[in-house]
Amino acid sequence: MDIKDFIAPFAVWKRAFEKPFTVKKPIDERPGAPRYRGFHINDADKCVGCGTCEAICMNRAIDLVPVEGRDAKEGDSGLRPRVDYGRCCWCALCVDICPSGSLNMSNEYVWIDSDPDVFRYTPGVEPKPWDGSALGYRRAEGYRLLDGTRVPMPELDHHEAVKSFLELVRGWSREQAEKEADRCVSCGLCIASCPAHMEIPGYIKAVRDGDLETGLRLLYQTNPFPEACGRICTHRCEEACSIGTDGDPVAIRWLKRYIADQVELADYSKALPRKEASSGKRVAIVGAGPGGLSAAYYLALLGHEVTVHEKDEAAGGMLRYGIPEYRLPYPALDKDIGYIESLGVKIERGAPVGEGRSLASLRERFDAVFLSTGLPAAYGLDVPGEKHPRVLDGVAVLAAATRGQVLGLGARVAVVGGGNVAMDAARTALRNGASVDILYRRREEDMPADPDEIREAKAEGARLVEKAIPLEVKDAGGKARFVWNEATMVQKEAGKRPVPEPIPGAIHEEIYDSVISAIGQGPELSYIAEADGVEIRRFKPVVDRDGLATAAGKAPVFAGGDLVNDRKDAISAIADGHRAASAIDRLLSGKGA
Amino acid sequence: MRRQNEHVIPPETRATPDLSSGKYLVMWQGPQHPGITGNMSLRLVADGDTVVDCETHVGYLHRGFEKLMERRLWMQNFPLVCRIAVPEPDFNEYCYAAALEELAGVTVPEKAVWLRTLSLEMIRLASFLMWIGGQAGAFGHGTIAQWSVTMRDYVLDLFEELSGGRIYHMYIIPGGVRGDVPDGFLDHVLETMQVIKKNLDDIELVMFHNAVFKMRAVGLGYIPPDWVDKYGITGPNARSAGVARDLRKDLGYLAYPQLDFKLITGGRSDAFERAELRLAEMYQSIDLIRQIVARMPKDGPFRERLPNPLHWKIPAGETYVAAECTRGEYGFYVVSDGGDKPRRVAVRGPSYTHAVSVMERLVRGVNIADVAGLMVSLHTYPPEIER
Amino acid sequence: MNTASFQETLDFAIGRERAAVEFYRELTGKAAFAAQKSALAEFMAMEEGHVAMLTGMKSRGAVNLSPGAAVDLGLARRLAAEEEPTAAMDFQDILVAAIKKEERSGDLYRSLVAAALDPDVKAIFERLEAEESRHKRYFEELYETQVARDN
Amino acid sequence: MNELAKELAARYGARDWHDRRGDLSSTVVDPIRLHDTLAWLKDSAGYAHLSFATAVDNIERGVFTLTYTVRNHEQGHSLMVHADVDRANPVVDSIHLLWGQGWTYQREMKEWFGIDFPGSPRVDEEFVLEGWEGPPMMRRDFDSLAYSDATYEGRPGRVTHDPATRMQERLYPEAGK
Amino acid sequence: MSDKKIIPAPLANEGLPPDERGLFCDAAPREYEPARGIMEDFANWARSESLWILGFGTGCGAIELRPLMTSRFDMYRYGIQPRPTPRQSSVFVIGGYASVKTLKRIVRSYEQMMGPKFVVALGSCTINGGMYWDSYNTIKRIDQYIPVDVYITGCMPRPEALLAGFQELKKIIRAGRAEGQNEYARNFEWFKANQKKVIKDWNMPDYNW
Amino acid sequence: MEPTLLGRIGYAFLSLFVITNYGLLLIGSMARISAKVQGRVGQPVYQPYIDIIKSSVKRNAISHGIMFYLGPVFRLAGGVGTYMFIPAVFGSVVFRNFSDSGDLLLVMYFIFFGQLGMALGAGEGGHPYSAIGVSRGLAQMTAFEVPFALSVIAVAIQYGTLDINAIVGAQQGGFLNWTLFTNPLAVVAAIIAFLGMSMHNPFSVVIAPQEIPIGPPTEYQANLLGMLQTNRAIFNGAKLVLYMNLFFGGATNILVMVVKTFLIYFINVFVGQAFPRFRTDQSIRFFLGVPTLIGIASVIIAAV
Repeated sequence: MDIKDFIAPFAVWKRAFEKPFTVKKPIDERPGAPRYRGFHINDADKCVGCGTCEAICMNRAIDLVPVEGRDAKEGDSGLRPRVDYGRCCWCALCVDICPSGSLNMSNEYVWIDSDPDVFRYTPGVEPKPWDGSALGYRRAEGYRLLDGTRVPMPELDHHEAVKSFLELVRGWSREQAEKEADRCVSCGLCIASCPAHMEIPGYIKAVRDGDLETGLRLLYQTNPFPEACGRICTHRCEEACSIGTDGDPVAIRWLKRYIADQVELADYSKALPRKEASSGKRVAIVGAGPGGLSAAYYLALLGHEVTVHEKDEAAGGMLRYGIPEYRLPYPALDKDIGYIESLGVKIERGAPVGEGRSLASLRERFDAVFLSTGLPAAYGLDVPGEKHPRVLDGVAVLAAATRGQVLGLGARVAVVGGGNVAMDAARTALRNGASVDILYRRREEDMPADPDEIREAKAEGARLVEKAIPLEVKDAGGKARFVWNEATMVQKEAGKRPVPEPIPGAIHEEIYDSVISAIGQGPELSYIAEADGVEIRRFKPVVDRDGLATAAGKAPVFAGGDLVNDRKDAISAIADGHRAASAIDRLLSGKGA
Repeated sequence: MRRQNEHVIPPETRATPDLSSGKYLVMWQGPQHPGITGNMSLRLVADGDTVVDCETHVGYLHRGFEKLMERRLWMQNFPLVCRIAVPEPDFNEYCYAAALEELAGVTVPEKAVWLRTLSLEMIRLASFLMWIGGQAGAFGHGTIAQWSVTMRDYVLDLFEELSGGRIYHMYIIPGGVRGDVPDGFLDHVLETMQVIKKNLDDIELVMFHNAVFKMRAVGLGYIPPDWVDKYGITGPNARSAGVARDLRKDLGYLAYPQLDFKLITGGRSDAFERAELRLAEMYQSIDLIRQIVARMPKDGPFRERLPNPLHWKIPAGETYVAAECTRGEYGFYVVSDGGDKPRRVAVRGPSYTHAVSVMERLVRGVNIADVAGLMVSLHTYPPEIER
Repeated sequence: MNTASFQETLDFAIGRERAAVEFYRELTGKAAFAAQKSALAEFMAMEEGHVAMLTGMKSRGAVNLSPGAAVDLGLARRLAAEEEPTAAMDFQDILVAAIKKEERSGDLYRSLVAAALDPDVKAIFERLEAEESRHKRYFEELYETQVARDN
Repeated sequence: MNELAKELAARYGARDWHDRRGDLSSTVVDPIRLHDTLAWLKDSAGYAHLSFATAVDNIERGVFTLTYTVRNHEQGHSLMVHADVDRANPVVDSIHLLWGQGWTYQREMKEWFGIDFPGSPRVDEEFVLEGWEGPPMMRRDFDSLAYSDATYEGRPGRVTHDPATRMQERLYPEAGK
Repeated sequence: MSDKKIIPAPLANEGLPPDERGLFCDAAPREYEPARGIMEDFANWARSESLWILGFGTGCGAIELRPLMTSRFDMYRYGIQPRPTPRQSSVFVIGGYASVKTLKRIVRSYEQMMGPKFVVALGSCTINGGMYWDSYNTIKRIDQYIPVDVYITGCMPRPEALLAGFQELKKIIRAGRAEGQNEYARNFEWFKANQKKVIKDWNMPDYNW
Repeated sequence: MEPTLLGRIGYAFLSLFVITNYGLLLIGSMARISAKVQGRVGQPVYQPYIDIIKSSVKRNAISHGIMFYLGPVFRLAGGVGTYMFIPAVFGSVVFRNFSDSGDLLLVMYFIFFGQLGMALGAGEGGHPYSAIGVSRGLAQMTAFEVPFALSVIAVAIQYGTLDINAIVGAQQGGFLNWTLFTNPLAVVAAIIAFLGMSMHNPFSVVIAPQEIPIGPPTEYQANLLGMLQTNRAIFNGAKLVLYMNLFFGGATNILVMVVKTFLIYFINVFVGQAFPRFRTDQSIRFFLGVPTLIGIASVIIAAV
């Protein structure tokens, strides 16, 4: 210890002549940093109420609550997160994980009250002073807890693909499937959008856990066509997927396919529920498409004896005759149908209902009838010259392809229409070595076909001619001279889709070997006689919620599938089949309507 | 005033004072006591002014972290761990993240490594600044605390800018960090370091060249070198006893092997030297922060993509990850049974030994007035004892 | 406007609608199965409704039809229905026939508008033309949503 | 490090040597030889620093796995010594004479797991808890949430909704009938 | 207040060693009528401008009291200062979660404070359990055990928020609404029952003012 | 004109009122100066008033027996007593108090009296820290009394009287007549003792918050605490006036008194901000060391 030790301490007084450290008005002067994790803000319009924030919150600080003026709709549960500030720890994991990116934080941090019950609120719904704050915690660029990118699906190269009918999509390996399944947050928003309301989060979890038998069981709960749906489903679920709000939606369809592909048919019976004891009731089903066979599956499972009447020589309906092999290989379809048949479902092939096998006679012989005859008849172009021999109908072309007939489409083919049938026809034609023009009355974005299908058709070499209004088909030495009028899209009425308006004089024509018309299909209803008492309106049997068609007389008649519903896809037909099966079962077993 | 090097080493075995004799005064220091670091308490038995026996009582802050962690998903534990040591939360975040990354086989991007090093070094500095105020305050010198806590606050401002949080930064997330540095942040760091260094110079002058402080601290709480292994003493307490151990050197984690710094050791091993050593480490921290700022890669990813946190499963295994915090060896022992939640997470806080077994022994024979100063000179944080 | 010409004009219009009813009745005769009949019956009922509506207007002595013409979706003009529907007619055939019929009515009223000298009669014809365009629009929309879904 | 593994195996029957990391290994000994193993490691093998000691409840196997992590600072290597003790009768030799802080860990394990260390100072005293009446709370079969819900009153008025259920209620209530 | 059945409080100072009983009061707490009119306003003004915080850092929240009481935020200029003994303090800052062991000390310290006394609760943990909502050792709502005047949410609330909280407390005191002491006396048995339900080894005096 | 006894009592009350307020403001302003050193703004100068009002309007209070009550009363009596026998302003009628009725010894007795009374009361509080604080306080007081007494003796010898008025009178006529210059050693010893007496660092062992929070007044609250706080102002004022009178030439008007006492008090703060606190034994050893030697030297010088 020296003298310095007595003198040096007085250096403290230096500070007395400097500026104090004190912040003059701390409350006003010090807003939170631009990244400060303050109170929550939520863009309630962007939010889809998926509840992922609730799931990640380790404090259980978040509740999902219904809010005024926001009902559930497809892809939005209508619920919004409500934060309990008696729980929150401001870790912002909810912000990091929010699939839509709607949940964020402001940099406001002062909230004081003597009432402890007020510290709860629904950000973005209950107005707060910090709403719309520009500063505050946001996810850093390039930083996400969830993966917004889908695992790429291995596909055949388009140049290769177009050479054969080999399946285009190869399916995932276990690792890929598990990685994709990992992206799911199990919010369940998708379930409502699926016509069959499949237990999607459940089977995705099964993929994640590697428990495919559970997965298969969950699939078969509502859908006995996992192989087919895993390939060709219109996957409306993916449109509702919360991950898709800011990124690629989870590839639900491919995961379904993965489960079905991985389980051998021989192992199905181990995973799936057993048939119930025979009820002694007999059900007739007309049409062995997805709707009919689904009904058959569930009815058989419930112990009813089911006979399916199919006009074609093979079962599957549009799945077989309407969808080309490269999208849905026949072995996959046969696997689905095979399992249904293995339950004892009798499928009478080549047995159309109509002459000699009337609906009335079915109603005599069976306890209930389910009609699922779909839309087999193509509508014509309805332009002058539509009866030209080179004007073919898309459905027929696809069916012929399925039957392995020589199509003889020629080298230059026009496909008129923008639906999936048009795409399938175009790609079938491509695979037959033709060069293909797809003519569509509106724009590409208006096309009802799957975006994937359009993309692939184009990639395989089809030329898309938009805004082409067919005018006439003329003969050109055995070939068809197709005349169309170029159109411009006019927004004629607010709120409705624009109408193609022909541009005067902009007439084009082209000579094709074949013109495939694929503008739409209609039902074949001639087998329903007036005496059957089935009410039909605008070529659709009128059914109630269960699929029961109002019918007088003996056995009840149910109807479903494309024949009845407006969605006109396989999954809706399957849903109809399932629903009708349950209703039939209730009716037959007397469990009440 | 004790002369230097004339150390009294308290006996290993506890005397059993006859409390009914009326000769002793039993006294609780804490939990509500300004001379206690954090919320814990000492039961002192005093003979006159001299403490003859001491029992530590902890658990006032016990929240059952290790149990709670077993109930939460791997990622959900990330906000929880930082609460274990309030003044120095980042070490929890780092050890937990590093243990998970090791078990899951994740490699952290270079940029994240540097940002982690930066935040660990910054929190070391902040924690030391808080401690030095406490050390001066424990001997009654309030002015230093007024300055140093403000300096610490400047570091917290940096954290707020970097991570969005003042106390709980929750910045080091498994896989990397949660964000890159904001614009101008590194300049702010350097400016702040300049301010802190200037203030540290003042503190050194006032506190370490202070006759009264020396009288109080020199010779107080001598820790013999052989206690280091015997009691599991780590950090500045061990280094002051002349044992050259610093996990930053020994384990070479994060970017420390690429940084240029010397291990600081002492030998007199009393409260005064421990304080001096920590002061030197504060200067070292400032230097390290400057080095990190200079050498940190400018670009690059800052987080490795991990599986969906809602279903993240970590392969079965166990590991122990340690890091050198201001008090010594801070470690996380993590056991996974292959599930989406930890099987067991055990936290090793350096205060566990310092504040309980070492403290109990060191306090014996010390004047009551020195208990606070001695306790602070061990630099302990109760929450990491009881978790 | 004198009462007589009002009565006359409406009678003419009612006649047109009656003819339409007949048109559908005739088609129903050709129909082979229940679905066709129900569709035709629906359209026929619609026309009968028009007859009733016009008759009502006639007795009230006022035409309260909106003058706003419906948007022309442009389908009718290009749809080719050269042949009369047959027993095998499907929904498309029936709709096309309906659309064509409405189009013809519209055309007729349009020419009447052009020919009418009495401005009041002209106004009635204009309104009737608009009414027919709305009918046509109704069928066109049905066609778009139910038949040519993919076009 | 394999020499050490061999030596430990020969001396104390240590088994299941795993190199977890370059500087971290683990091994298993019988609980009865735990004290001797640690004493030897401390005194003869240079593993003088006890980083921590804790236990893991392996309820499926009916054991508590004790973990003592010791570090050899000279070689820069840490070793985790495990020992499985019977969950039904968890009694282990105390190491408080080996390391001065050992008794604290043992006191903690006694309170948190119910593992007894006869002879360890203050081992029967409460450590972090006060007036605890439940079972040792770090045991896997103790449910913290259930205890908390039963003991500490929360603030009422919280209710949450499951998005999928909610959507079913609002959009397709008929399903699942 | 909860409709929980109230267990009658045991005899005063039960649980204390006999020789220590004399150190504590035997009278039950009672309510104190505020003075009339301007006198009470003046008293409340003085109370609000001289807030002495009990220096008991019960939880993490104490960490943000340090900056507040040192030069950066300097709470002294608002008439707020820490006080090391409950006898002289008027404000109890509950620094977040309270473990059962701490709660016991909180209750005792609170009772030792002289009225009017005020309680400021920091952080989510005091409101509804915070992040320790499922812990076996922390209570969820502090208002079950002692009356609270002001809650400041946050984890941790920043010093500025604390300061704002104290300003709010001042307003409440000046408005004469900070009657926690009387509330405690009024619902004494309810509070005691709650406390004793949680604190299993009750070895402290019931009456301690 | 000599006022009547009643008048003198009235003046005494006025004087007491002034010194109380002055003492409070002094405490307030010193707190602000300390704050400045600590880099902050500090409490308002009038804060001590609010604190006292606050303490006095506490709704309930707790007692630990009659001596517990008497502690602050004794202490206040000590403070008032000390002040009453010192002339605050030399030659002033109002501020001369009863300085002609008592001498230095009486004043020193009163200084002790307050401490002892406090000791009795605090001991009654039952808190161990009170007891420790009291013992520390008494021990330290005994120690600093040595240099203080020595310097008082030196002054008494120097001026040949114990009458404070006379001592002040002797220092009039220019600052070179101040004891500070006539007997600097005595002043140094007394000032060091004064540091101890004022409980500022490094001699703040009695209330040492980090060690024995906060010593004797631990159990005091409400109006009793208010009384202690008031006394602190009076007692401080009294001591400062005493020092001013003994060593710094007294004051002939109130302004001089304010300036001088402020500066004397500032010495405390000046030292206090720079140093931590002694341990009690160190403090005692300190007082019995150099300051005592200085005191002895001053006595010798004065005697010789």
